[in-house]
Order: sequence, then structure tokens, then C-alpha cells
Amino acid sequence: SSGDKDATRAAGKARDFYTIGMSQCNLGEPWRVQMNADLKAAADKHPNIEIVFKDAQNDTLKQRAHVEEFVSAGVDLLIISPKEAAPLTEPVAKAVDAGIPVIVLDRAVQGDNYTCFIGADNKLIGKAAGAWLAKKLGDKGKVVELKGLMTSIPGHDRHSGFLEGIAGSGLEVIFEADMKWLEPDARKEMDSALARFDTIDAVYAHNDPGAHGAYLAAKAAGREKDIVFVGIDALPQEGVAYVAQGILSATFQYPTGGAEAIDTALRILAGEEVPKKIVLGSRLFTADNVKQGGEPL
Amino acid sequence: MPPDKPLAAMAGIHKHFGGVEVLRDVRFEVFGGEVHVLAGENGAGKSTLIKILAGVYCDFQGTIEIDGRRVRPRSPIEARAMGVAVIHQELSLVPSMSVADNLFLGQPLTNRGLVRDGEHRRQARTLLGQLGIEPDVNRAVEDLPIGTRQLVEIAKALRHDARVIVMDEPTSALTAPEVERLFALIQCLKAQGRAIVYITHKMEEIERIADRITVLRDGLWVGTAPARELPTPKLIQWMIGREVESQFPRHQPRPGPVLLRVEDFSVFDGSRRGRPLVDRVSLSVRSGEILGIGGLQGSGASELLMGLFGGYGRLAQGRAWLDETPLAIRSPRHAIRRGIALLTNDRKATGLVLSMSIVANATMADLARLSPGGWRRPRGEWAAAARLGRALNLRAASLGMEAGELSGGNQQKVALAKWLQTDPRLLLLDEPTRGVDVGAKHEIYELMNQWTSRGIGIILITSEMPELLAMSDRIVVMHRGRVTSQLSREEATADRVLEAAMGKQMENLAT
Amino acid sequence: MNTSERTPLRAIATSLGSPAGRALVALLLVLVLGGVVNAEGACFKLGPHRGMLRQAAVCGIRACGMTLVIITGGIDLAVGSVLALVAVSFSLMTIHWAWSAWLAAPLALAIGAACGGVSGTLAARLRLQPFIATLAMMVFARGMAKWVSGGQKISTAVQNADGTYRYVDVPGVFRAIDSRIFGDNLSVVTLIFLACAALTWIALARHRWGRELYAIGGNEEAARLSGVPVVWAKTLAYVVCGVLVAVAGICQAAQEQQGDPEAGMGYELTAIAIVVIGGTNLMGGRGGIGLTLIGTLTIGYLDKILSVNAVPEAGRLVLTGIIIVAAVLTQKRRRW
Amino acid sequence: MNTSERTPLRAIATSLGSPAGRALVALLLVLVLGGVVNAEGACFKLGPHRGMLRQAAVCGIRACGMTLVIITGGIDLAVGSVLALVAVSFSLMTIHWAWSAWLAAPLALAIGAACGGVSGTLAARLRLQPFIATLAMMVFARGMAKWVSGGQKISTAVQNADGTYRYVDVPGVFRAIDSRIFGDNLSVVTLIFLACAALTWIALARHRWGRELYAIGGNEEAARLSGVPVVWAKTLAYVVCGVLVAVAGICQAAQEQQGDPEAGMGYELTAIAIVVIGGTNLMGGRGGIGLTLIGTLTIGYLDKILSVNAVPEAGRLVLTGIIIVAAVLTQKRRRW
Ligand SMILES: Nc1ncnc2c1ncn2[C@@H]1O[C@H](COP(=O)(O)OP(=O)(O)OP(=O)(O)O)[C@@H](O)[C@H]1O
Ligand SMILES: Nc1ncnc2c1ncn2[C@@H]1O[C@H](COP(=O)(O)OP(=O)(O)OP(=O)(O)O)[C@@H](O)[C@H]1O
Ligand SMILES: [Mg+2]
Ligand SMILES: [Mg+2]
Repeated sequence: SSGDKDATRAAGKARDFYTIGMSQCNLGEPWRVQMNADLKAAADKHPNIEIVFKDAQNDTLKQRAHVEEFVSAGVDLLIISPKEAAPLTEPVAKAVDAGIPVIVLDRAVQGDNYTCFIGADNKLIGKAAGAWLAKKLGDKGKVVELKGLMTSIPGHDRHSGFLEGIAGSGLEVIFEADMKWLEPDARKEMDSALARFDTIDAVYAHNDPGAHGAYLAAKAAGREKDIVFVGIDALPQEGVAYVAQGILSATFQYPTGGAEAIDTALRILAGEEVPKKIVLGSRLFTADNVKQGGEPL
Repeated sequence: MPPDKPLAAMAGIHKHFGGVEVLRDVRFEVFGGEVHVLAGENGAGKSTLIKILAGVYCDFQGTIEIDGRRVRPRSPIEARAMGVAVIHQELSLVPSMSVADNLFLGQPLTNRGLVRDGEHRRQARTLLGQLGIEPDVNRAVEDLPIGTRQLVEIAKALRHDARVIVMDEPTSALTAPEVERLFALIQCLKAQGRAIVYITHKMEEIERIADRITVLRDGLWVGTAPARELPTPKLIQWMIGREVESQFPRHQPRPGPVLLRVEDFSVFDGSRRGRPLVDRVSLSVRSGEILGIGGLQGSGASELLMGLFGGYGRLAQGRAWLDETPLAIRSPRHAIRRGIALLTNDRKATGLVLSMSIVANATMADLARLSPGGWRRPRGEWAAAARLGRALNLRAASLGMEAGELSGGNQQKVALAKWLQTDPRLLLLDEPTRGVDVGAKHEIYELMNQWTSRGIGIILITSEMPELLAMSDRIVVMHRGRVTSQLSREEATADRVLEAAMGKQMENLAT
Repeated sequence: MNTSERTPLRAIATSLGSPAGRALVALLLVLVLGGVVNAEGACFKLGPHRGMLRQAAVCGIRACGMTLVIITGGIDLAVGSVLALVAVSFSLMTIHWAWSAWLAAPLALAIGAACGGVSGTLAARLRLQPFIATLAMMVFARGMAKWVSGGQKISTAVQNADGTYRYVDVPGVFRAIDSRIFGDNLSVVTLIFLACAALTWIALARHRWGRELYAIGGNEEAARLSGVPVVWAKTLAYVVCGVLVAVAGICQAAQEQQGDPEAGMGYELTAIAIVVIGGTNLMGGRGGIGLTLIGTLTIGYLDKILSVNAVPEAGRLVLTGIIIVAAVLTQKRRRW
Repeated sequence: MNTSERTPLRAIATSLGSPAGRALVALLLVLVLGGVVNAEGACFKLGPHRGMLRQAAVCGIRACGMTLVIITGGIDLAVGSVLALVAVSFSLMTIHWAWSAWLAAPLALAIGAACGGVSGTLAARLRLQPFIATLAMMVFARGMAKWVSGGQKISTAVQNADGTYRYVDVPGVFRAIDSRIFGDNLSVVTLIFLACAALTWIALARHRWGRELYAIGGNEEAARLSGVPVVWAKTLAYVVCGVLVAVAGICQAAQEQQGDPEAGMGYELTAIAIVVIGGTNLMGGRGGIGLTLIGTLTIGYLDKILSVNAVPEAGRLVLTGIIIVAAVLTQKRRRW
């Protein structure tokens, strides 16, 4: 069977079969599971590419090793969604030097020794959420912010973007807590907020599970009707579902870029020029537009 | 006279642990209405034989008959159902549980699965009453003195109304009056036609209660004989394969100058409330002298030694001088540096690290000297251990063996070796011969003679009266933390010691 | 804390003196802290207490199971991931396959029992160290949870064959478990917790099996010599722990309205902390459900106080560490 | 595995018979697995082995520290979060404040030692159960790591006062630690690991202190009564463990080129697993660094094999669980 493999590999060099290595930093988050699913779905449409997934389990050193493994296994193209910028810059550069094109997904690496970066802008999304909420509440109201891990760049950007978005409006963040992206923690923190404050007009959670947890807490307290819940990510089975079920008022898509990555990969493998940076647009889902698949920001 | 059919009979018993055969073709039978003593050196296989009968070990060759029926008990429960109850040598009590719970462990009285605690307590009081003690049955066993624990263990076996009752060294921690009560009980059980299997290393007990004796040596059956045909010297010869001239070979002592002087020494218990465990004791030991301390359970003798050794830290208070220089000991480390050594009374719990080798144990208290600059010298350690091993006549396959794999007597020797290695001036010996066979006992006595002749002072605690009387040059008797009597070798008799131990303050604190 | 408070505390500590008394002191310390740092008087409203009870309930159920195992001298590191496996399986059965709760719940409990049974067999019959046996089960069950769920949360958004989603209703059993009774004042999960605690209390304190567990934890060899069916009793402790964890998993799924394969990370340490803060000894042989109840309240209130006062993550962790030590120190049995 | 392989294995197992022999059997089992499931012949290339050594190195350093603590009969749950604290502090000092490594490294080691000292004091002098003492330290150090770092990763992107970022160079010490020597074949971290292992081996096997640790783990009371400075020796074990963890933290920061306050989650369990798979007993008193080295290789290869073959997450966890049990079972000391 190793003969077969070699034949396939030889065929790959002959540009009708390609192996793509995908190094995912962590499959503990649904969003990243979705990213892998999107990649796989897109790749399945093309019989001439095979995609091998590795999961670094949130460990930078493991991810470095994965990149090295892919290089030594001689994949035709590498897609990486890095856990960290700095430590993965060098392995990615080495892959490029070894002649393997690299697509960096979602989080960047430093410098410009990669082929293409595809990602969305968390800060813009946070800003949009803030602006949307200010408009929805008529420029005044008390907001609870349930933050993801502030150690992570998305958490940080979604926070600072939101503050920019509500700057100048009468919106006031009265309670902010770290819910570590986790739904049970979000519910716990919301419980506390509800106990402390008799008026809460809106909840802005850094992800949809957080918003959902907050909703459940408010529902248990009988106050869910008075509160506007906004989340981010808009995965089909999470945020979009919650909006469709009337749980969240709005969710902002944080696109995985899976389909775009495969698209770009095919273009690179076909020898076409691709832009160095592709910024993915986000979509807003509300009760009004969820049936139509949301609307672009 | 015993009836002609044995109540329990074992024949052709073979048993091995891993590659080692520990029982080879052993036979043993016990009749109703007799006390059958099982004797032999440490590691002869007595406990193993008994555990086979009790269903603890079930992979053995040979046959067991109880009441003429072939049986093969596969668990303690099965054995108990066949009428065999065992008082184990290593107490099978759960320290953290109450007396009542311990007595009914394994077979509680229940009502639809729920434990009937009230009934337990009532029956527990009755059972313990038979043994002449009335402890609070709700107290945790760990809070009881070791003697009472042993009585609880005995009561636990008696609860089952068994026809064969095995007692594996039941008196190793009992005081004289408690032993008396146990013997009375044994007579009573005997009269009911039950069979008693009795294991002990104490010769005077064998002399008193044995009807018949079976001797094992190195896992082999040496013989079975009625007790009157086996006087002590002959019994000893059967057990260790040679003769021992005198059981207690105390040489003529030549006491030197005063080595240790203690004044108003007290040890308080942890809460610092209640009576002190040791209450303003004063005594002195000369070099080359063995000072015996007599006393019953709770006399405070062990605590006195532990306190002198620094084991209680600041809970021990008082003045002491060693070689006329003041002694302010805060920890065992200080004590060892000053040339004091303490052989504790429980080699497994406080004496040895069973998971370490003989060498490691023997050098543990003297590591500082053996490892200059902190760096160990394995070869030097081995040599030191070998020298001690020869001096103590230690029997072990290799010095690299784990201490836990040795028999009790040899373990005791390793513990002694540890202290000899420190070159002590003063040896505190707390029950140095507990659970040790006659041969080894004799060797330990000889060693004590050697040490005193070299000018070492010894304080000896022992619960065996003959040993105390024969080995001590002077005897101090303690009762509830206080010294009640001081006796010279000539004055000391069993009666006087016992009387003082029971608290009768004596006038003649002379000598 | 000022001096006038300290004296009665001392009095209580001395008068009770028992493990329970010492555990109560730790709880009191935390409550005093809550009274002192008390944003907008939250301590004197009903909400936080009610909320605490609900949150603590699921922790408490796990801690009850852990108590059983710890009393035998063991430990169960697998509670978090078994919880996830059960939550995922239960959600799958009730939400995706729309099975009746009367069928799904026993099956979910059986999954918990099976995981416990494997851990128990490894620890009791094959005599692996419980730490390592349940560590393996922890990894294994997490993998199973991910495998069963395909790595996704099992929620009311069900994927069709064509990749689109349809939304199903939250099953009635989820709503029932997540509801409140008695004028909205008592969560059903709190009731379930109390029921679990009562049952384990009876088993431990009154049933012969409980007595056997204490004996095994206190001195396993003695228990064996006394005719206690050690292997069986010990295995059963892990099985019952698994069942209790399954109950907690069902409750958690109901509260989240979904089964999350990532749920329960780090729960094993919380459960152990609760048991130990209550005063049960990790060496085995001592402790009880009453103590675990107190420990549940202590940790629950600590969590709640930090959360109500919106203490930032870093401060929260630092304080939790300090308070755990303080709590355990207050209830240390004095030696000399 | 076929029969022709089993016989030599058996022979080795019987002939060695020692704990080391049994640990080697477990390692061999894993290697055989690697030879059998062997994507693109990776097993016979140099790269995977080299990579394994580099990854295993940081785990191995932690495991050496853990070995010391476990031999005393204790456990150190704080290794992961102390590692994060050290990584963050070291990055802060070298990257943000641009201190010399000759100043920063000793300070970082001192932080590790201080954390170990606190755990050790709690466990040895105040006699808290090591599990709970180090659990508290685990939470505390994680909080400190987040506090020191302000909840952010400390990387070469340094925030200016006005909120913009400037990018500084990676400090030389980071590059030095992360480099390779001998024609790119040996990582410096592997060398550091070997040095740490050698030092702890010497301490354990050749120094008085090591003997004291074994005695404490085997029977603490007997050790105390034999003049072993129990409190001091035990505290030192935690301190040295802290220092080794600090070394691991520095290495990790260098490899990641940043200090991540979230680093090291779950490392305590990996470290314990390595020590136990090597054959050191969690009860204390037995084991050694040699065994831990074997354990490091076993876990390192297991990880590598699963990763080289791109086994998906769920399967990887399930397999890891099963293999841990298998490995521990092969090296169980036979009773009878
Ligand atoms: N668990 C065990 N593992 C290995 N060997 C054992 C074990 N138990 C007993 N032995 C072996 O059996 C022999 C007999 O032990 P046993 O306990 O029966 O001696 P004993 O006659 O009861 O000694 P003692 O008088 O000291 O109680 C020992 O020398 C030892 O070699
Ligand atoms: N793990 C083991 N491996 C080999 N032999 C063992 C082991 N454990 C115990 N033994 C053997 O068991 C025998 C009996 O052990 P035990 O602990 O009962 O000592 P003992 O001789 O009965 O001491 P004592 O007289 O104080 O009761 C010893 O002779 C020892 O050789
Ligand atoms: Mg015996
Ligand atoms: Mg014995």
C-alpha cells in the first residue's frame, strides 16, 4: 500500500491530486470545530484534494510540532489556524522556505513570510455590536458585559471594539465579568448581576453560549423579557438557532473562513496570484433577517 | 481428656509465596477441649498456617478437615461459617471506627440493610464485660491504649461462637491482670469443648496453658507432643534446633559513674489539659547499668523515654543531665547527636521504613556521619551494615532486601542495628523483644550484656515480668506517670513490682 | 473581622470541636466575608442565596459521589468528563432522537454507572492506584463524549442530512428540571441535590455498606480479614459515584438545555475541594455527607461572593487559593 | 503484536523483573504500536524522534520535580500554574523591561522556589494534606500569573502608553534556549532536561537528602525518630520541584516566545501520569528519576505516535486512556 501512496504522491506532483495539511490550534471550541467542518465540506466538493487535520489541543509547542510534521510529510499546502502569533512565525516561515504555500486562518503570525492570511476583524465586530445595541436601546441603558478570556486576542478585541461602539452614547456598562467563553459560568455571573441590579437593559456576551447562559439566568429570574441579548459568532447550531428561537435579539457572525481557505488554496495550487490578506465580512442576524440568512454588516 | 476425633485437622500443607516455600508438608490437628500451642521461631510459618485455616490464603496444597468433613475455606467469611475464628497477630481493627463498629465489622446486625447501632452497643458492652473491661463503646479504637485494643480484637473473635478459636500472639500487648482474665476465659472456653489454637513466643505462657504443643521450624513440621512431655529446654531445642543454656543471661554488672540524671521530668498531652502523661519523674542511670522500668498500660514509661528522646518536642519539660552536662533536647536529631538512641516499641509503625533496604534502614540514623558533605558513600554504608549484621547475627538473603520482607525478629535486629550504628552512650529500649522468638531474644539479651560491658547505659521497658526481673540491675516502677517505687536487683520480686505498678506508693524509696 | 466576633467563633469552635464544628467555622468565615464585602447589599437579598443554592446543587451532587469514593481512601478524577459524557448522551437521546425521558434517564444513569464500574474494577479488583485508574477514565470518557457528540454541542438545533438546521423544542424533562417550585423559591435541582444527599447519607451512616466503606478506608486489610467484601463494596462506591455524577450530568444538560462535550473541565478538583473543605480526610475512613453539605455551602458562597462583587478573574483566583488554605487550617485537627 | 515478539518481551520482563524492567515493557509496547501504525514510515525517520525529544523535554523537567514530591508521599498540583507564573514573569522581565537574562533567570527561579516553599511549608510544617495545599497554590499562582500579566500574554508586541503597539525583538536568551546544536540535531531544551534529570538523579540516589526523602515517604514517623529533619527535607522537595518547574517555565516561554498566563493547564496531571507510568508509587517511598525518564519517553512517544498519525481528538483521548491503563497494568507488582 505504500507503493500506492507513492503513486498518489507522484500524481500529486503532477498537479491532479493534492494533500493539504490543516493544523488547528484547539478543537475544544465549537467555533473551531465548525471551522474544520467548513474546511472539510468545501474540500469534499473537490475530489482532487485530501485534507489531513491535526489538533494541537491548545498547546503552542504541539502546534509547532504539527507544522514540522506536515513539512516533513511533504504536504502540498498548509493551512494553519495558529494559537499564538510569535512562536508559530518561525515554523510557518520554514514551511514557506521548504516550498510549501501556507494559508494562515483567523489569527495572524508575525511578519509576512506566509502566503495568505484569511480572517475577520474582531474589533470591527465588537464595534458593530456596540453601535447596534446603542441604536436598539435608543442611546441609553444599562449593559452587562460577559467577557471571554481576556488573555485571548478575540476577547480583548471584542471588548475594546464594543467600548468604541458605545462611546458617545448613553450606554453604561454596569457589570463586567469573565465567563471564560463557558455557558455555565456565564449563567452564574448573570445570576449575580441580576441579584445586584434591578434594571438591566442589555447583555453583551463575547460569544453566543455566553449570551444563552445569560438568557437562561434571566429567564429563571423572570426578567428575560426586559433584556436585550446580543452574542457573537453566529454558528448555525448556536447563535443563529438562538436568534431563530427568539432567545437572542442579535448575533454577529464571526466567519470561520473555511470555504474561502479551500477556494484560495485551489487558486494557489493552480499557480494563480492571491492577495496577501483577505478580510472576511461579518453578518448580522436578527429576528427579521434570520430566515434570509442574515445581512452583511 | 480430648475426644478421639479432631475438631480441625490440616495435613500435607504446602504453601509458597512467589518462589519461596514457607510451609512444606505441615500437619496439624486440634481437638475440642484442648489448648494447642503452635510454637516456632519468627518466620517459621505459624501465622501462615493459621491464615490458611482462616481462609485468608486459598492457594495452597493439602487438605483441611473440620469435624471430619473436607473443606477448603476461600474467604474469612466462609471460614467463620465453618466455625473458625481468628484473633490476628496484626490487629484486624479499623482505628478510625468505634469499638462497637469494629466488633460487628463484616457481620453487622441489620434491619433491612440498615445497621442496628443500639443493638450493637448493647451487645458490645456485654462482650467486653466478659473480658472484664468497660470502655466507652462509642470511642474510636485509635483512642484506646494498645492493650484494650487487643482485648477488643479478642472480643471480636469470641462474638462468633466459633468452635475453633485461633489466637495469634494475643497477649503481646496485654498487662498481667489482663492476661490473667484472658487465661480464665480460655479455661472457660475449653470447658465448653472448644478447641483453642494458641501462638506465642512467651515460654511462661506455654508452660501455663498448653495441653499439647506443635512446633514448626523453617516451614517444616518438627513434632507434636503433650505439654508435659516437652519441658521448656526441650521445647526450645525443638524450636531453634540447639540448646540455650540460660534464658536470661545477665552478666555481673559493673556500673560506672552516673550517665543520665533526670529531675522533675514531665510530658504533657497535646491539649496541655488534663493530667500530664509523665508527672515530675526523677531518675538516674549509670554507665554500664540496665535500669528497668516496670509498669502497666498507661504508666507513662514509653512516654518518658519518648520525651527524653525529644519525640514530643516542647510538650516534654524538665531538667536532665548527660555526663553531668545539661541536656535540652527539642528533637530526636538533638538526642541522637548527644548519643542517645531510642528503640521504639512498634518496629513497623515507628521503627523501620519497611519499603527501604536493610542497608538504608541500618544507616538511617547515622547518615550525617556516613555521608561527609552530604554525599553518600554507598560502599561505606554497605560495609557498615554488613558489620552490624554480623554482630547481630542477622539472617537475611541480602542486605539489599527490603526490611518489610524480613521476619519480625530480624526486623527487630535491623532496628537495633540502626541505633548501634550511631554509637550511642545511652540506649533507651522500649519492648526490645516484643514478638521475637526465644532464639532471637537470647541473642538480644547477650547483646545488652555486651553493650553494658562497654559502658553504655540502658533503660529497658518490658511488659514481661521475668525479663524485667532478670535483666535489670535496678528497677523503677511507674504508675500513671509517677514513679511509685525504686527497687534494687535483690529487692525486686514480681509481687513487689506488680504492687507498685498498681499504684501502691511504697515507703522505701531508698537505694 | 473584629475582636467582638472572634470570641463567639472561638466558643463555637471549642464547644463543637467536632469535624462538623470546624467545618462550620470555615463556612462562617466565608459568610462573614460576604457580609463585609457586600456590593449593593446583595447579601441581604434573597436572590444571591437562591442562586447560590441552585449553582451549588450540581456541584453538591458530584461532591456526594466523591465523598463515597474518598471515604474508601480513593479518589475519582473522572467526574468531570463522565458528567460531559452523560450530558451529551442524555441530550442526544432526548433532543435529537426525541426519546422519552423515562427511557433516556435510566440509560444515562447506566452510562454513569458503567464508567464508575470500570474505574471501580480497575481500582478495586485490579488494584491500580485510584488516582491513575480514574485519570485514565477521565481521558477516556472525555474522548467518548467527543466521539458521541461529534465534537459539537448537542443542542436544540439539529442538523439535517443536507447540512441545514431545524430547531426542535426543548424537551419537557429539561424544563421540569430547570424549573422552580414553592413560589419560584426553590429550584428543582436543589431538591434533587437534597434527595441525593439524603440517600447517600442514609447509605453511609445507616446502611451496612456505608460501614464497610469506612472500614475499607480506615484499614483495608483489617476489613478483608473481618469478612468485608472489599472488592465489591469498593467497586460499588465508584459505581454509585458514577450514578450521582450522571444525575449531575442530567441536571447540567437540563440547565444548559444542551449537552456540551467540553462540560465539566476541572470539576474533579472542585468536587475534591468541597469534600476536603468539609473536613473529610483524603486518606479515607473519616468524614461524611453532612460535612460535604457544609463544604458545598462554603465553596458555593465563596464563589457567589466573588461573583456578586464582580471581583476580576485574577483576584478571584488569588482569593480562592488563600481562602481554601484558611478554611482547611481552621479545621485542622490539633496535634501537639 | 504477534507471538514472536511476545516471547522476548516476556523474557525481558522476567529477567529484569525490577520496576525499571516493567517500565521498559510499557515503553516497548508503545514503541511497537508506533512501528505498526506508522504513517508514511515516520517511525523510521529522524524528525519525529527529534521532535518528540524536544516536546518531551519540558514535560520531563516538570516530571522530575514531581518525582521528588511524590517520593515523599506528597503531590504537587501547582506545577502547571507556577509554570505559567514563571513564564509570565520571565517574559515580562526580559521582553518588556529588557532586563538581562543573568538577572531575570535567577529571579524567575526564585519565584518558582518561593511558590514551592509556600506549598512545602503548608504541607510539611502546617501538615495540610499536600493535595489540598498544592490545590490552593495552583489556584493562587494562576491568579498571580493573570494579575502580573494584566490578563494579557506577554509577547514581543508591547503596548505603549497611548494604546498603540510597538514590536520589540525576541530576547537573545529565548533564541538561545530554543535553538539546536550538533548539526541541528539536539535541542537545547533537551540538554537542559537531561541536565535537570542528572542533577535530580544525583540528589536522589547519591545525596543524603534523597535518602531522607525516601525515608519520609516510606514512614514519616520512623524517619523523624531516626533524626531525619522531616519538615526541612520535605519542604526542600517542594522548593526544588518549584525550581524545576521554573526551569520548565523559562523553557516554555522561550519556545513560545511569550509568557502566557493560561499556560500549563492540566500539566499537573500529565506530570503525575509520567511519574506513575514510570513506576514510581504515589504512596511514596519508592521510585526514582530513572523510572521517570522512561515514563517521559513512554508518554512522549504515545503523544507523538497519535499526532503523527493524525488520530482525531476523540480517538486520541480514548486511546490515551486505554494505553495508560495498559501501561500501568503491565508494570503492576505481582502479588499472589
Ligand atoms: N505476605 C507474604 N509475602 C511473602 N512471604 C511471606 C508472606 N507472609 C509470610 N511469608 C513467608 O512466610 C514465612 C512464614 O511467615 P509467618 O508469618 O507464618 O511466620 P510466623 O511463624 O508467624 O512468625 P512470627 O512468629 O514472627 O509471627 C516467612 O518467613 C516468610 O518468608
Ligand atoms: N512482601 C514480602 N515479601 C517477602 N516476604 C514477606 C513480605 N511481607 C512479609 N514477608 C514475610 O512475612 C513473614 C511474616 O511477616 P510478619 O510481618 O508477620 O513478621 P513476623 O515474623 O510475624 O513478625 P512478628 O513476630 O513481629 O509478628 C516475615 O518473615 C517476612 O519474611
Ligand atoms: Mg506470626
Ligand atoms: Mg508474624
